[in-house]
Amino acid sequence: MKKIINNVEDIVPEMISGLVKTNSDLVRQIEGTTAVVRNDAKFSDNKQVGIVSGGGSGHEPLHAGYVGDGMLSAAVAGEVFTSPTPDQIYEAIKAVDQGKGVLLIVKNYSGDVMNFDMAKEMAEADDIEVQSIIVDDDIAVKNSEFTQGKRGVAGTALVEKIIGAAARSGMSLNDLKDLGQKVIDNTKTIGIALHAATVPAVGHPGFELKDDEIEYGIGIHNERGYAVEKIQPSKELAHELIEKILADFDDKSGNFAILVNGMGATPLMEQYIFANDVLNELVDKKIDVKFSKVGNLVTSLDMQGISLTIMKADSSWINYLKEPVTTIAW
Amino acid sequence: MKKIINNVEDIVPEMISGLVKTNSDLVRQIEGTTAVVRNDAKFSDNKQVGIVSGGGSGHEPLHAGYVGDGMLSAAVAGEVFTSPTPDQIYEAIKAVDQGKGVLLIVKNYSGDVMNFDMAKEMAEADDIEVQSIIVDDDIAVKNSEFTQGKRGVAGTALVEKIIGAAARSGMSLNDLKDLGQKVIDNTKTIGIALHAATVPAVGHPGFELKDDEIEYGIGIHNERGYAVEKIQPSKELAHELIEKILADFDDKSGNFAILVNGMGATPLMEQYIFANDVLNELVDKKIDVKFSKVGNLVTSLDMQGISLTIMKADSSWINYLKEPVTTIAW
Amino acid sequence: MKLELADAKKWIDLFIEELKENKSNLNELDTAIGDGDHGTNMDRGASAVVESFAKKDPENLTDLYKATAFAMIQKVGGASGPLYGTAFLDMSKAVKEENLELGELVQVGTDGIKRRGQSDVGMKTMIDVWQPVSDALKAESLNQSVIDEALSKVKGLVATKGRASYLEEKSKGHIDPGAQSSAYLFESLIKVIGE
Amino acid sequence: MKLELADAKKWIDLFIEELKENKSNLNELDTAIGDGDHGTNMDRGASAVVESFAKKDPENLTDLYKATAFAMIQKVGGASGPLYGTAFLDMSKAVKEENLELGELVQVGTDGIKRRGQSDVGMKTMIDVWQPVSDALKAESLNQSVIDEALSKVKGLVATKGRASYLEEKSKGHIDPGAQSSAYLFESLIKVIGE
Ligand SMILES: Nc1ncnc2c1ncn2[C@@H]1O[C@H](COP(=O)(O)OP(=O)(O)O)[C@@H](O)[C@H]1O
Ligand SMILES: Nc1ncnc2c1ncn2[C@@H]1O[C@H](COP(=O)(O)OP(=O)(O)O)[C@@H](O)[C@H]1O
Ligand SMILES: [Mg+2]
Ligand SMILES: [Mg+2]
Ligand SMILES: [Mg+2]
Ligand SMILES: [Mg+2]
Repeated sequence: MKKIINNVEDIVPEMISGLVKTNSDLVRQIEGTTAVVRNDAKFSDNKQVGIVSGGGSGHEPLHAGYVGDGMLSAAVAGEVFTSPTPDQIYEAIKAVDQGKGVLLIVKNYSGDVMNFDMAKEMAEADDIEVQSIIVDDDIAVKNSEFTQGKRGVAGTALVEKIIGAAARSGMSLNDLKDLGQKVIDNTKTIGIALHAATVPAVGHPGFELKDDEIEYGIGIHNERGYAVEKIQPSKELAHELIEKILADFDDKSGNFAILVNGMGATPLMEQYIFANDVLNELVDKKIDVKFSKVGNLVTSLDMQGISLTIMKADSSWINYLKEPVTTIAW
Repeated sequence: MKKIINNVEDIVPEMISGLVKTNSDLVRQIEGTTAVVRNDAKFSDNKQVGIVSGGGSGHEPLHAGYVGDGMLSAAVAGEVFTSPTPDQIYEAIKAVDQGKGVLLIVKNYSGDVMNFDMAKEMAEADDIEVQSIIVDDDIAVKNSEFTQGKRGVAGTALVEKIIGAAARSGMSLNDLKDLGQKVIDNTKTIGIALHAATVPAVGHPGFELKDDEIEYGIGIHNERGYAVEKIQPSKELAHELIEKILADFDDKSGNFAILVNGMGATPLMEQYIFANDVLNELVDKKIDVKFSKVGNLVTSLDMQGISLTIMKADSSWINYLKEPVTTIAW
Repeated sequence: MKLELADAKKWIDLFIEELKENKSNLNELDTAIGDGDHGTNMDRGASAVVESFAKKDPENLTDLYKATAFAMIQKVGGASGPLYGTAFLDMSKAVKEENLELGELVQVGTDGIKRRGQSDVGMKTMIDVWQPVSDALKAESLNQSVIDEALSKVKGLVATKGRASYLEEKSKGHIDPGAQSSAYLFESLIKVIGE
Repeated sequence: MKLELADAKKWIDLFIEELKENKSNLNELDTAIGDGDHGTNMDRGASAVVESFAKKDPENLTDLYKATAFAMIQKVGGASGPLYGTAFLDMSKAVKEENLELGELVQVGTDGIKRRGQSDVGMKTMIDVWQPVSDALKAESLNQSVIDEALSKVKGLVATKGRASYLEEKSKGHIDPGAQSSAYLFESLIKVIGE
């Protein structure tokens, strides 16, 4: 394993410290935590519902890169691939509450759900109104009684963008929760890996793929997917993922948004080629894409791969997605 | 080689097509070329000196990702690691000239210099005033009679940002050229690789490094550097690069800007850890850093590595660097 | 039977030791059907407990379980942090008024895990060790074979909670890492109270 | 001696063939001391020349060299596109008034490369083939050994222009890819005019 790090135990605090130092006009760190909070002037000017997200590290720029005007109020970073602890989340909630309540955006992993839940209980004891929404956009895992439920993956970035914009516009906590749930219900993602990620504390890739193999349906923590197959041209990959996702939408009319997301070690060049193939096929299929985004938005350390997110979107959501924000990484 | 592509020959046109399709509110493609031009409303509102850059592909988001209000007017993409041809550059110059002349920002490679030169001659024949500046920030190569001169690498993004902001503010062509040259003279970069890039047409990495080795002083086209050594903790890497760069600055007082640049396959996590170490050491050395930027700004396909750019900057440059822009990737 | 402070302290100390010794073993189990960090997580918690005890020696059972709970909650993260944390926090609350029978006490912890994890027996989690141990304690019949049997049962289950559940059928044949760390917990208990 | 249209056309056709055949060879040479694309670049240019001729058969020498130049300029990119392009463009301009002696003509091309590349002999570039060939043609003594000698000299040089120059001393012992493609150009010429 070759990584540009110091001690494995110091990865998260050092990363957060680097992020905060290089963006001190945008964010600050809550002392004694690895939580990052808005530090811009508009934060105190425009009182709004606080939006807090977080989770294990290794998915950068998610979530700290999305803290800023029009998106998140705070982000809490756990250890690599490990949910942050409730006390850190609790501190973030306290730091962003402006009397209008706080919405937690949580990816659907048992750790995240439980730790955010405990933090919610702690904040409620302080009379802060807290609600949460659970993002579970990964359709590679079927939501059934046999699993924890679908995972939260790249679609989280789109949820954070829409909810952040809506919160800025003054939407109430309860309406934000309802909106968030609707957005989540209409957001579907599926990902492929060409090469697994190497967790620093483990020191080797999470799984092995041959030089001509890819894995369909991977998660963002090196979770294996539903099939290992020979790599195909980008067009075919796009076709496979589009078919899988569209099969999950009953209604294919109306507006759509897409996200082509790089998993960390996949060059933008490949992401744009893939996006080109996706949009060509969606045009053929008469899917009306009103917003698209390409880039490393929700990564998995140094995983090589890509995910496709398709969202059936109200026109107001498209506007929320397009609104400018002041964040490090959107 | 596993890459998300279709035919190797179609990489650049498909990539540009993907980029333009997903950002049609910002940029458009000049028909019959792989040149990308501003398409935003402000472009025609605010008449200014046109800023055109370009070069071989494989360095995304450079240059097309920096087309927009406050940065480039157009970007011309060549084949992978190959300078674009003069006719394409010429079309871009024509498309952005608003009667105030056009400045070309060229990275110092013989191919780029010659092709941009020929394009300049073509445009001058049309009575368009054209000037050019040559970025050569890579101090791993010594500028002497024995080489082509120093290469243009990650510092290019900072030059494009400053020049783009100055052009937006109404600066004249000649003043922009002078400013550009001053900025370039004060911008110094050095890079390391953990793993070489794989050029799609070649199919294997440009060079091999052992599992515990890094190469100091690499270029952005898989050019090898000045030394292969055992990998060190991030702190030590930062120290090595800082010492090399600062030795090249006579005057260490005043304002500085830094760029920590990922080479394509290096996670943001590592870039922030490295940035943290860089800033810690610069504080110790009493270097006054007024602007810092971290991310994959000037990449080399799927190279794993990082580069550090340090710029001694006038306070007006710091402002230019901080000004908001409307681009895909800054 | 009831645990007094000294024995309860010994129990937690032994558990801490087991966790430190078996860090990589727990990571390996979690690599097979999870994300490879259960050993690292529990080790971080173990260190936090040691630190907490060093700072302030627990003066009563409530303190002891609460300090353990807080260390787990504040330092472990992941799924296991809130689960172990809730178990010990609920146990701490339960012994505030009066010292409970061991079987009752561990059942309180088990119920805490079920509530926090919205889970129950048979889902291939730590509960599949906690519940049979609770039952055995209530019947005053806890011994190593109760734990061994629980683990071998867990191995055969298909996971329906936690990360391992994404593997569905493929999770079969592996010991759940949280079940294994819980086995260490109750093996430590046996060392204190005897079989 | 002077080349008439038919022979000049044959020359370029043979060059095109050589480039197509030696694409990977040129890439390999460029991998050693450059960026590995000289074969791909020249091959793209060769295809463009073929296409241009197919579209419109050149009617005179000016047309022939100009079409070759434009194909190179518009399709090759990199360093070699403008260099070959300028050489042929300058040759095209030179034969507009009258057909030049071959030695004079190739010297015009060589000078074009020097001007465009701001370079000269001894810098380990294509010029180290073009210049000795120009000289030999002027002395009516061009043969294979002139080219072989030029290449072997190039091999020993340290590059001071082009990408290979970044390697400094390490560029020694390798044939410059542009020199090799130029060797194909003039070997094609020999096939037309004889030794
Ligand atoms: N909902 C749940 N209910 C009970 N136990 C659970 C639940 N989710 C996870 N676990 C337990 O937690 C263990 C995993 O802990 P750990 O690896 O530390 O956390 P994470 O899964 O977040 O990486 C599993 O082996 C399982 O025993
Ligand atoms: N300044 C120059 N003057 C003359 N020839 C040059 C110069 N720069 C490069 N060359 C020639 O160009 C060749 C490289 O061409 P090519 O690989 O196609 O372009 P690039 O270097 O842009 O990849 C070199 O081998 C050399 O012969
Ligand atoms: Mg985990
Ligand atoms: Mg090239
Ligand atoms: Mg785990
Ligand atoms: Mg080359």
